[in-house]
Amino acid sequence: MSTTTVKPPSGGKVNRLGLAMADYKGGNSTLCAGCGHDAITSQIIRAFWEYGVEPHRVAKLSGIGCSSKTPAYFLGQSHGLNAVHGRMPSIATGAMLANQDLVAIGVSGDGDTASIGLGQFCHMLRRNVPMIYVIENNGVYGLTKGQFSATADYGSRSKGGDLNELPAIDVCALAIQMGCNFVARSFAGDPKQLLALIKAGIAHRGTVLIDIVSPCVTFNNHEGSTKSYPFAKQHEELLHEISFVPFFEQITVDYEEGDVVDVALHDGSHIRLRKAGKEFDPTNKGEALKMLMETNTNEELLTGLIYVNEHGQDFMSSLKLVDTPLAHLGQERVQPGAEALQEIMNSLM
Amino acid sequence: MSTTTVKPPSGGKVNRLGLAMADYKGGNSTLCAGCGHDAITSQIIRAFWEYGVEPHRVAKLSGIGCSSKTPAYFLGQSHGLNAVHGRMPSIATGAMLANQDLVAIGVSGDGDTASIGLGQFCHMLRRNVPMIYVIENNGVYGLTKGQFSATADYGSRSKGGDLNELPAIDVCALAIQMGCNFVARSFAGDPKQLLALIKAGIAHRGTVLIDIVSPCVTFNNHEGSTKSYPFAKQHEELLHEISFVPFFEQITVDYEEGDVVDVALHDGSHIRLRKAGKEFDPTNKGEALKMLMETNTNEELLTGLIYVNEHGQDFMSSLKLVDTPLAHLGQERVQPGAEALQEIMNSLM
Amino acid sequence: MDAFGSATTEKGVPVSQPSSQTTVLDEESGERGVPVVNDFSIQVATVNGSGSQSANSVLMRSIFQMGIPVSGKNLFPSNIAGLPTWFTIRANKDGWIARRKELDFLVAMNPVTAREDVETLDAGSVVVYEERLNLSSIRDDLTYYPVPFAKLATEIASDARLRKLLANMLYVGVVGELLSIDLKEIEAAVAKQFKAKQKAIELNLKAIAIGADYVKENITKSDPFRCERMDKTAGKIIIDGNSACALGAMFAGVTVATWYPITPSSSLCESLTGYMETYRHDEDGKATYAIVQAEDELAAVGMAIGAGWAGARSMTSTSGPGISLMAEFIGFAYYAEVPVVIFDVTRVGPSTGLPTRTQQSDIFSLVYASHGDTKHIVLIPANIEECFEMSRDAFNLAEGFQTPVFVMTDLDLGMNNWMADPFDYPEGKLDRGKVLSAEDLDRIGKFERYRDVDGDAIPYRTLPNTDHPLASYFTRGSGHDERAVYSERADDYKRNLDRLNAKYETARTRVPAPEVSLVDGTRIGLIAYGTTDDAIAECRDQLDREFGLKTNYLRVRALPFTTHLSDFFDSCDRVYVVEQNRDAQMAALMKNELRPDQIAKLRNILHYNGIPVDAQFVTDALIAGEKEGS
Amino acid sequence: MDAFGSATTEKGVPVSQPSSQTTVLDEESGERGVPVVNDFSIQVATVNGSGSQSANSVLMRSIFQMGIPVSGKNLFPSNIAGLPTWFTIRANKDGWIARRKELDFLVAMNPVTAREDVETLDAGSVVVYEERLNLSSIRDDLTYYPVPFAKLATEIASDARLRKLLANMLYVGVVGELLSIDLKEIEAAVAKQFKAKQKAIELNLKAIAIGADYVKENITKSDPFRCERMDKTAGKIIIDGNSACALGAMFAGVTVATWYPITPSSSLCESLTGYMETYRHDEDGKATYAIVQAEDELAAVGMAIGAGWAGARSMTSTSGPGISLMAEFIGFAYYAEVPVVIFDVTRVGPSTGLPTRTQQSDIFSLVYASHGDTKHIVLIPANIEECFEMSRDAFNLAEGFQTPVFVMTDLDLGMNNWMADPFDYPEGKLDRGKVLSAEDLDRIGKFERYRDVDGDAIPYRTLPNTDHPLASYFTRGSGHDERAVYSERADDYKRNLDRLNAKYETARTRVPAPEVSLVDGTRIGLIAYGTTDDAIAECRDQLDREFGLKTNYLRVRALPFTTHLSDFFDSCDRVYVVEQNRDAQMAALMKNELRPDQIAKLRNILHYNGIPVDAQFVTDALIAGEKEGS
Ligand SMILES: Cc1ncc(C[n+]2csc(CCOP(=O)(O)OP(=O)(O)O)c2C)c(N)n1
Ligand SMILES: Cc1ncc(C[n+]2csc(CCOP(=O)(O)OP(=O)(O)O)c2C)c(N)n1
Ligand code: SF4
Ligand code: SF4
Ligand SMILES: [Mg+2]
Ligand SMILES: [Mg+2]
Repeated sequence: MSTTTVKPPSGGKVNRLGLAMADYKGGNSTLCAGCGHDAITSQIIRAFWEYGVEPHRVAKLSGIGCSSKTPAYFLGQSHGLNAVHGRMPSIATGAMLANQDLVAIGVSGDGDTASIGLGQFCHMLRRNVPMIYVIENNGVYGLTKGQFSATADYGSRSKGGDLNELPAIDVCALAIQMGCNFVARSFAGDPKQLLALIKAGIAHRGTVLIDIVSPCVTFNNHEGSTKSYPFAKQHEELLHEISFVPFFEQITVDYEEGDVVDVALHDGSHIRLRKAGKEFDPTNKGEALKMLMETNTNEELLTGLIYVNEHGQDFMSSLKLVDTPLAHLGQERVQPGAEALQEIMNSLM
Repeated sequence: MSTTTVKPPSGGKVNRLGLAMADYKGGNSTLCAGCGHDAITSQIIRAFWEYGVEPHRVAKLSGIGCSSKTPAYFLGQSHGLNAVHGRMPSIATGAMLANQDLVAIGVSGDGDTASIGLGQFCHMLRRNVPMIYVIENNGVYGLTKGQFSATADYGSRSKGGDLNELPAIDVCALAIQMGCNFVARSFAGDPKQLLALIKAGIAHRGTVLIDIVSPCVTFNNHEGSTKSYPFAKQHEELLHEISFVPFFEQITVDYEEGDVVDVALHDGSHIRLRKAGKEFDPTNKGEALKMLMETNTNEELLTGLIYVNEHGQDFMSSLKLVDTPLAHLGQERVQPGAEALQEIMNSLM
Repeated sequence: MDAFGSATTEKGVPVSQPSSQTTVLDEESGERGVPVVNDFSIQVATVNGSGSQSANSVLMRSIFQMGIPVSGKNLFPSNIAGLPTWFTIRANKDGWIARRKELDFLVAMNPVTAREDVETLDAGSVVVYEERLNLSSIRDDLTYYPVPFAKLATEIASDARLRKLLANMLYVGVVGELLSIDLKEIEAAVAKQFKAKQKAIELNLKAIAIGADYVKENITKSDPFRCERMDKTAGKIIIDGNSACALGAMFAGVTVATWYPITPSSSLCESLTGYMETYRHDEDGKATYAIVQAEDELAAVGMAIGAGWAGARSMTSTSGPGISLMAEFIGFAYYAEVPVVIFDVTRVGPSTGLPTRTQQSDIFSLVYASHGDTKHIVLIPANIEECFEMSRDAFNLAEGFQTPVFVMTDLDLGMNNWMADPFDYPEGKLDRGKVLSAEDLDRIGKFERYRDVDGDAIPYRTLPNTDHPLASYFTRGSGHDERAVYSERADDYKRNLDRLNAKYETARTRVPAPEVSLVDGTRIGLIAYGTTDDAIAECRDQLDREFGLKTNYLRVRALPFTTHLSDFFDSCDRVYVVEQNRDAQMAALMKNELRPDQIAKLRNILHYNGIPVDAQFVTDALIAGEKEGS
Repeated sequence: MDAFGSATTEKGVPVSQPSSQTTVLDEESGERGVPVVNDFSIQVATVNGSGSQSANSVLMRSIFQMGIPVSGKNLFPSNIAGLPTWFTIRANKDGWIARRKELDFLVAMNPVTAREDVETLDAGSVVVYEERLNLSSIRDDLTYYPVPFAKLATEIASDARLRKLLANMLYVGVVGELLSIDLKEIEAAVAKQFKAKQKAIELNLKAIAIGADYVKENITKSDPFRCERMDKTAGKIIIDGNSACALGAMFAGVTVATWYPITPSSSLCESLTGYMETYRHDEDGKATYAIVQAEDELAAVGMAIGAGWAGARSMTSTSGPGISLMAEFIGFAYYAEVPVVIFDVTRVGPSTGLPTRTQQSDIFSLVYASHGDTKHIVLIPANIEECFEMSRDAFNLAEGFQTPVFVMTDLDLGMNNWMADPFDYPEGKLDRGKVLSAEDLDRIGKFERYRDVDGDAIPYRTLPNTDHPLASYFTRGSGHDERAVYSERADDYKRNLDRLNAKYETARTRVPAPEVSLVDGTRIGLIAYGTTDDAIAECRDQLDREFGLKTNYLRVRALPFTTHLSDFFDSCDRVYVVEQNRDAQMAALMKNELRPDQIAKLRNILHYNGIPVDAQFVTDALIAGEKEGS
């Protein structure tokens, strides 16, 4: 892959590709001022810039919702597709089949993923389709004016005061069940953690699930909401402090053994988890599920890298495709020769 | 509810309603000889007969598949609905909304439930719709001639010899995640256990999930299959021995403390779990999930009552409906009076 | 911008349409001095999420309360806050409430669109705007009233958020004063808007007063537009179509409603919920209904069908994308013969399209919903009263015919506020259809689910939990015989499919008949349906007054067509079918049933840019058609 | 059984159809003695899952190898084992291979259906049956050949399972001997059937020999039916339509296929998988394609669309229910302009309907798929050769027009085995459509995704991962302008929707033209499409020979219609449109485009009971029509 031809603005700070952060920006957001989604957009921009992903290699995908609009607000030099409601996973799967060189990032909402999209979401996880799947989780359908979604917590109240009597779907626990090998939860109000997680996600091969509590300031930021800024701030429970060391930087050993777990990622990058309170091993599935169950019952908002496994096989490799992306194969490679047809015809005579 | 008017065949063995087992039979099966599904059908017939459910109160529901055909083969005196593929849960939900006096039993397949129907399945569980949901799990799409379904185990082989490289969806673990309060797994070749579980399911209020390995003798009973009779027989791991004591029978205390767990069910019936090998408490979610995860990795087929909780609120009660089924409300109760309309009109002037 | 785009447009409505930008009406109002009373269109340009909606409602309602026929249309974006929104109020003494393309009175509050908003006005229009926007320089054929809204707002409240909200009330005061709207009516409207919230009422009235005072002290009115009290709205109500449908459903005794949010239909089940909570609980507080927000449209319609099968009066509501997703299940309900009512509040397609714009382009999707040979009943309200009545009809037809019945409205009717006559209380029994009870079965001693016993092709059904040995049967979407037994026999299959066809023929005689107006001495006909009706009414008047052209009119109110359609074509030489879609979908259905000589008379007039069709558009198109046509 | 059902039927085909049970052909064959050579229909009645399929294939193939035109149709149930199945083989020296209603030669192996199977035969037919069934008592106008199949089976093998399988080969031997089919050809057919499996071959031949010997020793032939070698099948192949479509796709360079199993389309992607594994792997074993079994149809079409968007030649295959589920996504691909090929192997609807019977009733669902104003391209193969060719056309059109393209076949064509000419190797370049590379962008220096640059309404696109600053754009199903920027402007919206319409008009000139045969001196026309073609060919011959009636014929091969359709109507006075659906769906599309005077000529002939239409049915209907019509 050659690097993109855009020149760095003389003088400005640039990444390893010589690109300025501006090269990773998109159109202006049309979301409500203060919407958590915009905060996430900023960290996506920063993460791809700092990591130095070639913009043209990125495919931005989404479903329908306020959250699903955000791909138009970052990486303006990347192709994007805003699919129908809840079906982005199948689009992403198809896009990767056509071109496995793509770096796919999908942005979805809790309604788009956990309500209408639950089936496709689970099957994408099960296949372990290589992509970063971000859920901007506000517990409501923002774009349709604030109805409860399937991640709204039991007992939480809508802006109108209605009580939600259904249990929330924990998309992280679900993802682990479905075999996802990179499961994280974060909060739009925690940019530092978010940034590290997204960069780590870029370095992972396979589906990367990042569930981000992203308050809807217009419809779900009130008293009684469990997805509001105040509630999240009060109830956030850091699993650990996260830092990311990209493959192109030196790892410095500046910590005492024990209180830091260092996870080597697929592309040689590392993610460092510095103990914060709880004892926790993010490479242990059972422990991860148990931890989620506990924190859910205690109304804690557990954030951090909940489960990671760098040894899983992703969907593309299981297909054993030629190295050239299928989309770029010439006629001579995709249309068998006349002798092949002859052979088949003979077998049918 | 008056009991059904069918007379017991003079002399024949009858249940507490005076009905013979024949009154719980359906049409002749058109499935392959030896199909696991037929074995399950027999136990459903026996369970409803022994428990003494009034046939006319039962609603039989299914999706599409060989398994989904079976409701035509039991309870011929009950209404049945064979829906479209994968959407039985929504039909069941609607039917219960219309008439909460119904005893709903749904029969589905692994494809119908875990492939196309996964979304509806999860949302039904999340709502805890009162019904018995039976999955006749053979790991393949029988009716379309044996393709892998989403419950086919990683590494298992199709009749044609193809390797399945995707992880299986564990519908029991999933059900627990989704908040289901009665989760069991059984095997078509274990009629005794099956019978006890179905009867216990009738006694439970809320969604009852029974995942039953039900070999497809035509397309998935070969070497390399993990859903075949031989494989299941070899790998079955009984969680416990199960017996069911209906509310209308005396409980006899004929066991030493400790080695038996006795669970009181919603309608006063009891289910008794006699320890068999493993130490296990079916009322502990975390333990249940851990147990499933372990046995899956050890290729064990864990059968028995995996998780039960009799204190959960079911969907219908959360709706706080009038006692008369909505379907039977007369016009006077569903059409507000003239003064109501007047009041509304005034408010709009 | 290309050739098209750069041409003068009105909110992006291309002029590549039967034009003649100025109409006779405009010329009248164009003359300065001569007062133009109770006949003008106001447009308020703001950004959404700024709370301007209540201000606009107050403005519309106060004019309404002066007895002047009025309509309001909200042109809003598919996002939650910060994008351009236009609210148009049309006041018309003759009762024409269709959208009018030409505006007379612009309130320019949105800097982003102000320039285009002004550029697209007709000469002689009035512009009220935020002083600092300096719009007066744009052109010199308009009347400008600059107002320092921002500055005035500071006088109202200190709290910024509150100020932002109240700022909108300023223009209510300004416009009210300029159009001499009775202050008492404005006060009454405010009181209505904010119900018992005394504090809010006071603050808003304060804002209004400040706006009015500013005009009194600083503006000398130089435009002709004025309101004068009249008596054309006495006793009328104001309500949106979705609420009217909800009321129709409640008074039709709906017991199960399952839905998934989607614009523009969400407010239908939301207002239904509101009404049911008030009027459908027993003394002990228990509900005589269940409303469930499903996880998606497949589940919503599945639940509604399951409920209909088990005997509930069930419904769901959605819009285009939902209809597409429901297709498979709708075919099931058609073939298995399960009643269910489906509201489709249409928006602009294809795909996500323009979710907050209006169109009538789901007709094929509804009438032919699902694979295989399927034909469905569709009811098409054109106004508030029909939203209420046809919702009830829909349930009676669905249970009467044991089949899905659609009620098709659109965003314009569903989400906008309309004047209407108060609803008559629905008398008469609900038609619960051919349902056999245990007693019936005892009497008859025989039950075959799919047998045509009465010769109307409508079979009898029983409900689950009917305590009778004959009651049970098995419902399926696969082939079955009269006894509902699974069958792959060609004769069983064909006989059943032919009966379903016969059932549809029976429906022709029971669906709401079209509204037909035949005028002596003319052979020109207009056909329309749904919200297009308002434009047609005014258009017919225009044709009469401006061109001395009388027209017949048939308004389709349901599918399948009744015999009236054919008769209407016979009574005309040329028939213009006016639709708000690109592909002339309704006309295509007509062609499939009419005689060739009738088809020869058919002409299409199509308006499908997402903006409600206006009378002038139809008039121009018809005149153009007559020029060649005849 | 009710009034209808009790009437004499043939596999439940109601006689309530243009009947005349015995046709001229039958009378011929009726006369004993006079040999009837290479012109008869055999029906083998068994239960499915009994392994009779290979026996039937052997029988069909051995007749084929004798140079006699032959066709085989499998009438099987929607279950896996134990239900009635009928396999009909028609041998016809003149090459008529459509289904023939009348049977000459019944092999009654299924006790359950034996009686009705015999009752519905025409006089003079032959019945081979299991001795113990005692069928000869049913009627005395047939020729009976009892055979102790069960007893004979015991001679073949001891193992019960094996015996059950081989038992079927017994009747191959019996029928072969009775019809004097060359044993060498039977042996060759067996060899072909069981490939290299020597043991299987021996066992089967043994069974066949036993059957043949039994006839030699115990039966004196008293029926006229006989096979004689001829040369009409030399060089031909036998293949099913789904495999032919799969081959078409493979040689069209498909790179991504995503599907969900459903009868009757499953075998399309399954045989595609088989072929691709053999012919589409590089030396190092790596695949130049991806075939994914999705979790359902929404995912299958979503993956195919995602792949099409990213530049793959992508496809999915399904049947009616899947089409209904795909509707929303299809509208997305239409509006966002993403190429994708969708095979619809149609079955009997509505809903689950009769999954293993054939019909042509998805036309509305395909051409109008999805809500809003949508129109789609549909290719309609009528035979094996076209399955191969049109699959390739479909990919070229999909990428050429950047839109979904359907290939509509049906169960009859897709799942049955057909004679065909070997396929010509497809020469020429694949049309990958207007895709701009980085180099192109450098050259042009400008890219607007949805601008009509060439005047054919087809815009240019770029693929993700195109390393050029101009390459990127945002694809969406919501409103957008030429630059693919989100827009709610009415003018942007209308301009775009009009362009999509223009694109469809362009498609008229590029889709496969209909096959037209005009005969001098006749003004009677027939129109059909898809598998109905075989019946029409024979019907036209019947009309000519039996009634001296010459007919013109147009076979629709694609939607949208080309100009040929209008011309054809002009060259006829009456046009009979023959369809295998209830609602005359194709005729409805024609009425929407034809002139009234042309529509006046249109008549419908509809056959929709799930059994392939036969020539006699069309002939009778047309003659009846002519009686009144003219
Ligand atoms: C098939 C379909 N159904 C419904 C809708 C309406 N709709 C648009 S966005 C949305 C929910 C969005 O919620 P979420 O995914 O949580 O995104 P958010 O707006 O909260 O960020 C819905 C129901 C639609 N566009 N398509
Ligand atoms: C919408 C739709 N897609 C596909 C099918 C075809 N189909 C019928 S049954 C079936 C799968 C059945 O598998 P499962 O649920 O496991 O039942 P089993 O036959 O194995 O008991 C499929 C894909 C269908 N009927 N409808
Ligand atoms: S409505 Fe909520 S989710 Fe949508 S943009 Fe506004 S704040 Fe964000
Ligand atoms: S195919 Fe398999 S699942 Fe279906 S009936 Fe036969 S054995 Fe049972
Ligand atoms: Mg949300
Ligand atoms: Mg299965």
